[in-house]
Amino acid sequence: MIIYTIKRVLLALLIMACAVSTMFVMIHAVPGDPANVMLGPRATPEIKEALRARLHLDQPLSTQLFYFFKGLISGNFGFDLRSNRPVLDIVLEQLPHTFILVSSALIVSTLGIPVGCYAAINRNGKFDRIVGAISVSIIAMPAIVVGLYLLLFFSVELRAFPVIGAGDSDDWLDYLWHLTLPVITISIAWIGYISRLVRASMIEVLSQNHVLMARAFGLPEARVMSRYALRIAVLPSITMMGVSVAFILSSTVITEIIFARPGLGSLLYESVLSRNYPLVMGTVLVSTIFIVGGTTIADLINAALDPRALKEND
Amino acid sequence: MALDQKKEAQNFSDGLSSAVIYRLVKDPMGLVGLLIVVSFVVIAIFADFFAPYDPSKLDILNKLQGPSADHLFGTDQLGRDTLSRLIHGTQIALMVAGVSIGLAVLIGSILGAIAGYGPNWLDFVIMLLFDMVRSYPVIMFALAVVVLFGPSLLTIMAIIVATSFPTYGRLMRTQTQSLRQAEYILSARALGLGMPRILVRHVIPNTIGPILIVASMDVPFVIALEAGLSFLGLGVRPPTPSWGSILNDGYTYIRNSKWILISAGIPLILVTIGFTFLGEQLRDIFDPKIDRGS
Amino acid sequence: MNPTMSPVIEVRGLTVEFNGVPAVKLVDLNISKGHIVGIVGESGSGKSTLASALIGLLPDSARITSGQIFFDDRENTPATPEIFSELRGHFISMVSQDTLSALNPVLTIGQHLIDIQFRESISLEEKRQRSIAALESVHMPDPEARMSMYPHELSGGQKQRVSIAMAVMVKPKILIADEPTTALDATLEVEIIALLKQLQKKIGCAMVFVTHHLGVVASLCDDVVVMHQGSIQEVGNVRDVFLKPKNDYTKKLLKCDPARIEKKCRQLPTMDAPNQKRVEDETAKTKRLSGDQAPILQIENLTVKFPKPFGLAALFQKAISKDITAVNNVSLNLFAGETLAIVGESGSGKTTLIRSIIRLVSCQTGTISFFGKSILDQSRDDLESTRKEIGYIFQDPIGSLSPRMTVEKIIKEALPSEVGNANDEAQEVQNLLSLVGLPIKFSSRYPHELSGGQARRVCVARALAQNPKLLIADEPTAGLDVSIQGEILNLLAEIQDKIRLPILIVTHNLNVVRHISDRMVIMLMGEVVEEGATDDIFSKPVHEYTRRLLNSNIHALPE
Amino acid sequence: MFRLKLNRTITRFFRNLSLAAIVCSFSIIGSINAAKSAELNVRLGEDFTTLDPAFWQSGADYTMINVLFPKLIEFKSGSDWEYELQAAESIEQVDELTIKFKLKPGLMWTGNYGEVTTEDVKYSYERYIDPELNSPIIGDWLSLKEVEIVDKYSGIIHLKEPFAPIWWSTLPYTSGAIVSKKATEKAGGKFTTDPGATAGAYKIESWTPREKTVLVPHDGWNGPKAGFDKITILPIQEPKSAEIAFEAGEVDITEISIGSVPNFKKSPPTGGVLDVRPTADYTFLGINIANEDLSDVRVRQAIKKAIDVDAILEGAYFGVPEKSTGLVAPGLVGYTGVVPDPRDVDGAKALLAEAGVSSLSLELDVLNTAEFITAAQIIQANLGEIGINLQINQLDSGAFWNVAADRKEALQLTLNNYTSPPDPSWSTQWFLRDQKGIWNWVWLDSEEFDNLHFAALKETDIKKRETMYYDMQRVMDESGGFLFIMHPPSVILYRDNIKPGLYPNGGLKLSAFQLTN
Repeated sequence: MIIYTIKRVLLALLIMACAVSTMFVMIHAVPGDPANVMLGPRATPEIKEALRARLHLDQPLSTQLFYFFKGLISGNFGFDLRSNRPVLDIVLEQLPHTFILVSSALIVSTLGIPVGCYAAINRNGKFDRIVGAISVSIIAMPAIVVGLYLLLFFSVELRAFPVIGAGDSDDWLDYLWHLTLPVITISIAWIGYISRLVRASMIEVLSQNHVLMARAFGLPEARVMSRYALRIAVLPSITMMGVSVAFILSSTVITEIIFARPGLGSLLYESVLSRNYPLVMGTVLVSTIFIVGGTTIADLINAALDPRALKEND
Repeated sequence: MALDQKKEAQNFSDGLSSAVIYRLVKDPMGLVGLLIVVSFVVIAIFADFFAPYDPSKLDILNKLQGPSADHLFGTDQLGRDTLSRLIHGTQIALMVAGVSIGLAVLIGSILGAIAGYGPNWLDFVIMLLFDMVRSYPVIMFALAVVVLFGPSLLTIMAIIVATSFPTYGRLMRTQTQSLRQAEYILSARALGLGMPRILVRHVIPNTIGPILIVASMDVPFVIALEAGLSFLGLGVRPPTPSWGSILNDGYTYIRNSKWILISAGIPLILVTIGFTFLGEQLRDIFDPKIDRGS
Repeated sequence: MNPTMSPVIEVRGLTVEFNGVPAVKLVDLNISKGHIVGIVGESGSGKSTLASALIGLLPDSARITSGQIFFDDRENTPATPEIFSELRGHFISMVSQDTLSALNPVLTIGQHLIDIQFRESISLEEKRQRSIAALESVHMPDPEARMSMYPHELSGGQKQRVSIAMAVMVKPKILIADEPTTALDATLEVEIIALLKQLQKKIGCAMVFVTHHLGVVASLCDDVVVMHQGSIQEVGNVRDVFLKPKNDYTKKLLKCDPARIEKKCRQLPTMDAPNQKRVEDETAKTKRLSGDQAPILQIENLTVKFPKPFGLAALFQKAISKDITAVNNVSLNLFAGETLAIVGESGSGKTTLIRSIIRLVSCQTGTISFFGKSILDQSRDDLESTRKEIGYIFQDPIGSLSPRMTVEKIIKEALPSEVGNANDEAQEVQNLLSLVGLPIKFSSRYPHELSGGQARRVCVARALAQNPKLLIADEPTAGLDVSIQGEILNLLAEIQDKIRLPILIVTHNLNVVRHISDRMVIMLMGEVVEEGATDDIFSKPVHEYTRRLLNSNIHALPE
Repeated sequence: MFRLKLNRTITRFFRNLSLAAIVCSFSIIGSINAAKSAELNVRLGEDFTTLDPAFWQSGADYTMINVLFPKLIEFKSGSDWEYELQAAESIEQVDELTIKFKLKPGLMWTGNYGEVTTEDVKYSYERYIDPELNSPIIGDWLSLKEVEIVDKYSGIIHLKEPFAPIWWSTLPYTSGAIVSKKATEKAGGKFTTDPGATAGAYKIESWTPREKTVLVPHDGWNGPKAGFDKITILPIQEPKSAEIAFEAGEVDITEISIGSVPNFKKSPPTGGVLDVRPTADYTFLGINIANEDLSDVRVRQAIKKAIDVDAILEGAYFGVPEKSTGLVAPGLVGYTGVVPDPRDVDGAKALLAEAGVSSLSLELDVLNTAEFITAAQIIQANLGEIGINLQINQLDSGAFWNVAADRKEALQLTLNNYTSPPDPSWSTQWFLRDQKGIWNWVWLDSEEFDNLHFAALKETDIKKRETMYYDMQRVMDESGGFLFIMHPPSVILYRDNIKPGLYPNGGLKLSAFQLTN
């Protein structure tokens, strides 16, 4: 397990390095001179040149990349072109909002587990059919439509929920109130998805021999379900949730913009549009850590829950 | 010979599709999905016929109208008929989805097959590529690419291809790896058949099913992505009607008229339900595990 | 059966249907205390369904349309689902057919054993001690360490021992064992059966043993129930039934078992022709075997290793500390007209060996020559034409047929290119199908629409379509009922007689080997330990392993 | 705000070239609280990025700097561009090169940085011309020679050459802001988000980046009493969100989009006041003279004739603004008042035919905001009628502000909005020859125009100056490179229980906000 963990983390680091380098090269190929971003067009060419030199923008891309990674190793993510604050500070300020949003959404998504479970146990029953139709319908419901509809009905029409911001961080009730609609926006599809996934794997597991054997020993049905079936049936969902951090972050960008929430998504959007390269790279790096971390953690949880995974992947 | 091949292809598709369609239609969910998808395709093809107005005809005097007999879904800020724009938007949505998923399937399958069949190091490199692409949030990647190449339909399709081919690649790799050990592939080799023939006759027909299912489930995601980018103003060029840009109009004029926003969401929801229902049902039909259970 | 003994379980007029098709028809059955009852029958006879019904665990798609089941401690009350779930796990328990999947992969062995003692109100530590004792009782090595292991860390035999330990630990009155040894090697099978018998005696339970293996029934059971197409054909004491069968079906079934045929037969009995037992006369044999002295296939010093991964990829791949040698320095010859059998347990390298002949597996050292030409040096094109000359029958009959092609297309694909136009091809396919005894209508079927036996025939037809100069068959009769097994083997022999086809057959079924092979090779852990004429080896085995192997061949007759 | 045009970074949802992006008022709940503790929630289009007056970029920076740092003189709130004394007790222009001033005593820095003195003024202004500082807005003080310290409170500003805009775009503007010498030197000569010491009407109590900034009155302030006990500034990009937030009572004053005006007029939110302010900003279609396809002036004039400006105003701006008469907005020196001819499709076709152009495909680069895209689509339809096929390139702000630098002469049509302070010289400078490809995206190349611009800078006679600007606008019109559409008003929505401090163009003067009774 330890060796597996080390290997998995090494691989994750490699993926991250590749992903970040690619994004670095791509973002630096985008037209738009950061010197203009910082200084405006009235700055003299000399001033711009000096700035470019300071940011290594006059160097070849490979050298810039080298400086970038060199900075990373020493904990220097660069400086925001506009406020000149350390990128790390800015990203860390925004991180909690996105982290809370994403993790709340993931937690809410787990509502799909009991639903899927119940549907699987009563397979082809009334509940299963109704829940099935509903959950399949909401599976791929685009966050953008859900978000806008929620905004329209609950905020604009009913005025029941706030429209903007993340609320007061010190007042958890207020924070929660602000969190509600964004979390629903992101998680509604996932509740459906997870319930389908759990249902499918539950049905498969329930038909397996070892569940039959557990019943053959007269184990109480509740125990068979929880200990013997569900534990295996949630594995694909865990993997899926890990893999989907990328997807959820995508919905987060849209959601944060619609609900005017602070967070990585809106930060990224703003900084890409303003060609604020260091900030873009910082955000990319953090979201990549998020995503690769999510996949890695899901794999590790999987390995912990399912000893077979170790053997297969080791 | 050519005739023979054609007949063979026909037999293959007959054997496959007639049974599939029967089983699809038998289930209400599958039927609904199929009906929705077919009607969207029909609407897209005959958009000019269905749309009551020219989608880019301005009528500024009648802008931002609510639903009426003249304009079922009302009009937008330029007085264009929202229903007509949505109908024409279907073309964009389905074209983007069709072309880009098609390309993604093609590229992904080739890479996945190489990874599955090739030497270990190549497999590793390709998997690294897949993992790398997967480690970006799609929207983020899209933002970077759009600002790099400028917003256009082509850029959007390129983004979708670039972000979704790993899904198919991974699937193809798994399939190839399990096929590599499958006895019927071994037996084809034992028969002394050449590689191209094995690929065409044995490998592809047996991998295409799962990939088609995933592709069909992917359509709503792709359409939503296009809508999302258009919503952020990074999508298709105006006045091309896209569901996303109509949503954006709806959001911009949410105080003036909520009807644009409401009606732009409807086709997105419907198409999502259609393809998801269809995909789920296809999976039920193709997945041998579920097959065995019933 | 002793009528004075009260039955622990009594089945009255039981009918079970799957989607309206009856699998068990109006079965009446009494099982007496302490008796071992064998239920035998071919696949599809309903024996497993009956066993599942006895413990109340029929699959969801099954429905009991009539009949009742009574247990002796619930006299006169037919079993309901509630009664079943109450009785399961202490009055009645079960050993499953599929050893590989009977244990939950995410729970340790200890958790399994402790869980099933949920009815006992004793401390956890006590439950643990009992579990360890149970593992000891099934001769599990180092039971304490095994407690914290996961199922995938155990071998197949060990898993089955755990299953048995679980079944026996609850001290049931009835133990149901559904084909508990089919997935195991012959030597293990003997051990497990002996173990079951010993434990059954110890706890004094009744046992229902479902199997298709007549020999197992003969050596283990007191009573036997013969089933065919859902109905009981004959019930009685094993000796009575086996020695003086009354029922026609039982008679035929017994006649078809190659283990019960003392003399070496060239043609084995089948259900359609239960009385045929053609022994090959010496002239025919000489004619078949005499001829060119040069071997058609010659393998010398062949070694196959599976290398460990290297380079960057190795870091993230399965950690293998060293190369695995699957085949080690094997040499053998195959002459025209003869059948050479390769015998060994699973993992002994026999499949790897024959796959390396047509280079499906690449080998490290050694030579393989086929009609004097070295196969290993051949170019891709030459290799493809060599492969066309060698018929190869894979172990999994359905799995080796491309799932999206019809039988006709599958066979056509194997026809040599010179056959010509489409009409000729179609004709040829028909000829081949009738040769392997399949009706023409099968030509339009897909593999998943075939039964195991039918698929096996298609495989043979495909191999024959190649006009092979050599036939390699990997376990051609594994998983087949004895009747079909006979048909397939007869077919191969017939063809061999006609064209002096050399056949290389891989199997672990010694009864088959005894009848069909001229010479045999015994493999153990990748090496050949003994080689010689079949008759000689059966009469005078030299190697210690060969002797053990031959001893494990369960005798067909009750003692 | 004038400099917002220089800022290429503002996001698309925000009407990025207008200062008036900043507004506020009382929430419904807030208004109840206000009786007790007077709180104000202000929406800005974005969070501030730097507070250093020598490096400011966005409208948010501008608003913050104005409220945090004192200036000798400051613009009055109201509808006319007039300045009043702020930190200065008196100020006078002795001659073209000399300005004398005297500070009010008793204005204290926050922290322990003491009183605001002439030393601070000298430091604040002279640092601009220090080449080490590399201030991008060095231009505001380029004419400065030195600031002479007379005593603790009095000083003299010496200029190298005459500079008329000093009273308009330097002293009352951010460049006139006074920073603490000690605090700034302590920070290393410049700062970003932590100024060390401020001396405005309010001071920063807390700042949560991208979420909110809380201001409280500064005790050491010697000007008019602060109107609120607490001002919370909320950065909300999307004007639509801001409008909804206003209705929900979450903000008390916000700028709204022009498109929302009719609705708010029809059904004004309870307790909301709508204030539409004219600005000197100008929205225009630029037609690149240097482009090959557009080199014939008749083609350019045809395009101008073909476009239905009224339809654009109605479609994209809901009929709120008036049609523009030219570069110079109403109320400014040089405003012509001559309404251009209405749309003339036939005339346009005739001109095209005369130029021998039968079919033409052009590209229009436009910022991807709703209004611009709507306007672009009307232009597209209009030009389609005279046989010109127009492709709209909608660009994000980052790409749009670089489009001239990237495409040079290949640039064809652009739809643009430039901000402007109340002096036309600010606007004419962008169309000089040396601005070609920088801000002169029309590639206007007129010696006459250049000469007039420089002459007008020095001209003090209003009448003569007016004629010069008439002439400059004539040159622009004749070039066929400009179609002026409108001068976008800024629209501000605030609660009726506050008296907002607004600059004439709608910009927020936070220090002047008061509660009404």
